[in-house]
Amino acid sequence: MIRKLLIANRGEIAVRIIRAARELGIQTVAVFSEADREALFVRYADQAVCIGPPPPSESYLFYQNILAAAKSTGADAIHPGYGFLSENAFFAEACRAVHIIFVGPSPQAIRKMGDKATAKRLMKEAGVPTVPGSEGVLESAAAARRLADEIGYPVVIKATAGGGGRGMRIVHGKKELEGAFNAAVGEARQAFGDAGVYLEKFIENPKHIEIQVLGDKHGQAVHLFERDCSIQRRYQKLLEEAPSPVLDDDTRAAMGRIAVAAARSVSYDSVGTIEFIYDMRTQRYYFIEMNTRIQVEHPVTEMITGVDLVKRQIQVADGERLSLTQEGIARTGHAIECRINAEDARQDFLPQTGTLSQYIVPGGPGVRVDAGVYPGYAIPPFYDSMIAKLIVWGETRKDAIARMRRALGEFIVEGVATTIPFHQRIIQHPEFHQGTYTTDFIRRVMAADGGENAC
Amino acid sequence: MIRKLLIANRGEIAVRIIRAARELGIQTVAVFSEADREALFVRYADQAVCIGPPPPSESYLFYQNILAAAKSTGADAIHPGYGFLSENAFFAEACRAVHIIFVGPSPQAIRKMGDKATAKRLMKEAGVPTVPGSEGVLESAAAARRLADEIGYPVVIKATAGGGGRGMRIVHGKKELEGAFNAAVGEARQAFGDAGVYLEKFIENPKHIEIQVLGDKHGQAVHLFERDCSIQRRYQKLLEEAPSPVLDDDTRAAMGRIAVAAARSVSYDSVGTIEFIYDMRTQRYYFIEMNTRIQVEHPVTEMITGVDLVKRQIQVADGERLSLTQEGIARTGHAIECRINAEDARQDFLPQTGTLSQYIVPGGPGVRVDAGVYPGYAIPPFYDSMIAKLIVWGETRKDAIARMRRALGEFIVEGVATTIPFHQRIIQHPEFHQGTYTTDFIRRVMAADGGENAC
Amino acid sequence: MTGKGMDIEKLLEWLKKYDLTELTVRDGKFLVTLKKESHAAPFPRQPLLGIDESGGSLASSARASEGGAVGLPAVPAETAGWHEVKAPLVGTFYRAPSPDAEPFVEEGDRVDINDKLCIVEAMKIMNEIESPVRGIVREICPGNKDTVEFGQVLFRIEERE
Amino acid sequence: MTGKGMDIEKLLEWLKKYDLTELTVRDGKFLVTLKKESHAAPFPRQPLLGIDESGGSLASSARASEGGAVGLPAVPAETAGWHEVKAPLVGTFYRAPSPDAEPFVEEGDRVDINDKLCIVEAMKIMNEIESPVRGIVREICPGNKDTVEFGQVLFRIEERE
Repeated sequence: MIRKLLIANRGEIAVRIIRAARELGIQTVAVFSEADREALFVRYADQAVCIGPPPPSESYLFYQNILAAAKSTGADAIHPGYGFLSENAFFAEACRAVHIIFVGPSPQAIRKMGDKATAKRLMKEAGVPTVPGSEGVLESAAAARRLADEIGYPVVIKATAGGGGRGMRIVHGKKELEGAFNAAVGEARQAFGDAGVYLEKFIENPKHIEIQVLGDKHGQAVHLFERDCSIQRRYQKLLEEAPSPVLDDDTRAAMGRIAVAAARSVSYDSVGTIEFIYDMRTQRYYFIEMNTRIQVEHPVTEMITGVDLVKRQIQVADGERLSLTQEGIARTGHAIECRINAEDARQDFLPQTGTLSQYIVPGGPGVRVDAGVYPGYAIPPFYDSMIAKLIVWGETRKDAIARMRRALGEFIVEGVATTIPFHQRIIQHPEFHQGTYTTDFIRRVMAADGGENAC
Repeated sequence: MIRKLLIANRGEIAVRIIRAARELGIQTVAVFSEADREALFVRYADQAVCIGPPPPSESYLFYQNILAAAKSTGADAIHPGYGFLSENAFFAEACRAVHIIFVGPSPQAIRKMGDKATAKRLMKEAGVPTVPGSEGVLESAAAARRLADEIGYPVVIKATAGGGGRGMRIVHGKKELEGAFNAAVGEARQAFGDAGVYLEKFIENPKHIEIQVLGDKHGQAVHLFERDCSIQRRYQKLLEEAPSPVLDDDTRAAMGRIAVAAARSVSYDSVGTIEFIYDMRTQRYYFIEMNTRIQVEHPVTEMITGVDLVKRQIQVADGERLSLTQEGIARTGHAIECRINAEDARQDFLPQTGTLSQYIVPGGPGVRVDAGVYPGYAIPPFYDSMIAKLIVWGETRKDAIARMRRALGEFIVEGVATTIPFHQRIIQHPEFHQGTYTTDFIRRVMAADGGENAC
Repeated sequence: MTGKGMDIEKLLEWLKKYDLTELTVRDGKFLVTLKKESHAAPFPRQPLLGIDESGGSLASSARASEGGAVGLPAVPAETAGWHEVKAPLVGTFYRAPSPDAEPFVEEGDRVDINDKLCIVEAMKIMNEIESPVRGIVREICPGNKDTVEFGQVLFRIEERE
Repeated sequence: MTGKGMDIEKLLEWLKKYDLTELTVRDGKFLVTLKKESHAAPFPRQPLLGIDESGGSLASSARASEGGAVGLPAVPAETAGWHEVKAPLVGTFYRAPSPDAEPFVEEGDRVDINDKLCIVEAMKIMNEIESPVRGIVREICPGNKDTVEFGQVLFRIEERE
């Protein structure tokens, strides 16, 4: 039985974990850097231990002090939150070595899913659809053409050593292939000193849809439906919703079954997320990666299912059997989350620091706020700029949008610029109302509206 | 179609109504007294009109200025909230006379239910159980005895002109009756100059259970289950929950059917509440009165049903047909509300004024806050002391209690004393956990615990 | 740094010089905070009927559903000593007894106690507002037919014998 | 009332005289606020490991699950000039190299640079903490076997040649 839980994280997720622990009757220990002495999670915890100076590498990532704090305070479990040490298999093993429960999956599962190539291979074996493409380096333009004919155009040729779009060629038809292959090889050799390229099906402007899964140490696993996280800016999610406005019930059920199979294939024993890209034209979806932790956007799933994911995560880490069955998990209504960041959208989303001279959170029916700040709090400059998550629930998606609009209008933050006005623009956009937006929505639509920075 | 709604109220309920209106796309007009210029509801409304000086009789009850404000701003409807003009049939008629929709029931329904004797007679005719007793003044001790034999002891003899317990006698058995009758008659004559007394069955330490009803202008009416409001201090509710921990499903269903019959009998066309006292020993219940308005504690019903009562209230006032059917209203989980008053429990609940130098509201899953204040707000001395309602939802009653405990601990108010510590005592009490508490809980248990004022 | 003996003028100079929005001087037990009052009020100001006491009408102060902050017109300094006649009720402001009639008063007119100044109509009832002082009408604040709220300034009258 | 030319000492006097908790002086553009810092911090203070820098141990500062505010022990004024040796890591504080051995130092002892002061044990590793200065040990803050957090003051040493 976990009796005292150390939270190896900060900000809103540390507060979220303290809430779950307290409702379970578990004592809490916060660990904090010198920059976080006045933070809300430090105040809310039963005990708090300073573990180092502001830089994460010397505090929130400095596992030695975290483990020492756990041992000193008599904590019998550590919750890593998200980010920091949450997907570090070594840390999970270190906890185990000193007889502390790591509130997350087994180190083996973290390791398998942490390596993209291994994960993709395992998923393929488990029958999970992955993006079709070459198994390894392509030897010739002819091999590339054969493969492209097989999987269908458009395809993308990427340097195996590449990244950030360099050495990448999108090929829309047969005629372009040989030229593109040669150009990619040349560019790869020049840029990375490695001519190796591979080929994959190119999914243009997909939706990002992820399935929440939950497993226990006794072989049980369930899914809790999907989240649509396609509203992104430079791969950072800004807004998430559940259910996805474009999935039909058959696809939803199929994706859920596949996600559970994926989780089972690595004996997954915690909360986790199977991420897919979803092609709206073909209605096909492909495994991208698995996140072996609780996610920022977990509340939208909690709002439509009534299941407290963080409580469940702690319970299964403690060895409890999952008391949920797949049939017993129902969903009601619609939920949307907006990430409220201390960033100035008019200055290219420059993170802001400063004191919250006024801070009034929205309330009333169907509104949930998960925040790491309070009125008068000074935001330190060292960490993530997310200060709060605003989550709403409505009977229908239309109701939820109206409620989010209302709640954003009530959310008053002074002293720092936030992304509230930017979110107000998003939720008023006709394409958002249609629900057909894809991962390029922010770039494409906001630019057309007079610039991403105008708001 | 209502396009602009004037809210003839203040505080948290004014904020609540603004929220509902905004989600429906309706413009809002706040009216406020000179003491409320800085209030949250004034800030949140689209327009705001000062209607008078601080005393309610010259502002929130001064209907002339309220109607003038409605006409001047082009409001086509007025929501009266609770208290103030909400159950004033004359005001409802005055609205009608100037072609403004009164967001509440018809003046006839208000009038019928506003007079206790009329209401009791109508309810009896509609087959609603009422407290058994004499139809009018009792003529003799012999008549009293016959009636008491018929309805069973204990009974209470009350002066028809009485109030506040004067001229009241509780009679536990036949032998005491004649003496008690004569004493009550004598005391009534002396105290009120009117010897008239009546007799009723005495329900000792009942539960206060009320059924939420909702009707439209087209003859439809449904109920939304019950609320248990037995935690009271001097007839002021402090904490409410839904469902009641002591009702079985058959009783719940029967009370719901009866409440709908009661509502139909007066063609009830709005939200309303049928209040019952419930005798835990006999499991019988008796109609007490009907409240023809939205109630303070409506959120607990919203939390377990997912139905937004204030939105529905506005829609039916606008003539919309109820889109809910009785079968379509399900309940999930358990909800509890604590009324957070600016009162010092250690000083006999003396209302407090002052500035909220710190004000941090709880958040996270299953927590809802309906407040009328914000950080830095100065509470004026002229009105009700309730500054916020804290409502939680949990999968089970046990979960809800744990969550309320957690949320009360997170609720930080500085600058004025509040009832938060008092609520913390209530929810930790074994009798509260059992759920068997009755209306004497606060007086009896808190006194035994070392005084109502100790906390 | 200690706050004792440091005069405010010095601090004000710093504020200006360094364009500070806040300056805090602390010494053990005490704390002195200097702020440049920004245009944004502690709460985002939205135009309210009646907060604008210089004569804003309902029409002009009706705000957009989610409108931004709006600066409040300043009251001219010279009005400081003038007597303010405020609306005793909510209604529509009329300068004349009927649409065709002359206004009761104009700016610059001399008025005596109990002279009629205007009508505030509420729910079809015409409420005549009389002057409580003797003097010269310096300002007529609302426009004709504007809605006025309780306590809104209708006239500013310079008292004179 | 104008804030210009009014010196802070005057305002401080008022604060004391009238037992104010806040005093605001305003003039058109500027605002001066004086507050008496109350014992209650802006946030309800709970004892934190390490906020108590006068030597509170984890054991003594472990707080009740929903405990109330606790005042913080004041640092004695005379320590102001002393050098503070702080914990560079989280662990258990040991005054001696082994349970049977003499403590490395006692209060009043003279120490030289690099003299061993204590051990902080973390995850079975014994970390010896050495003196960064030459002087006299004036205060040993944690108790033996107390848990210390990062940055917690372990020793106060009066620097002397």
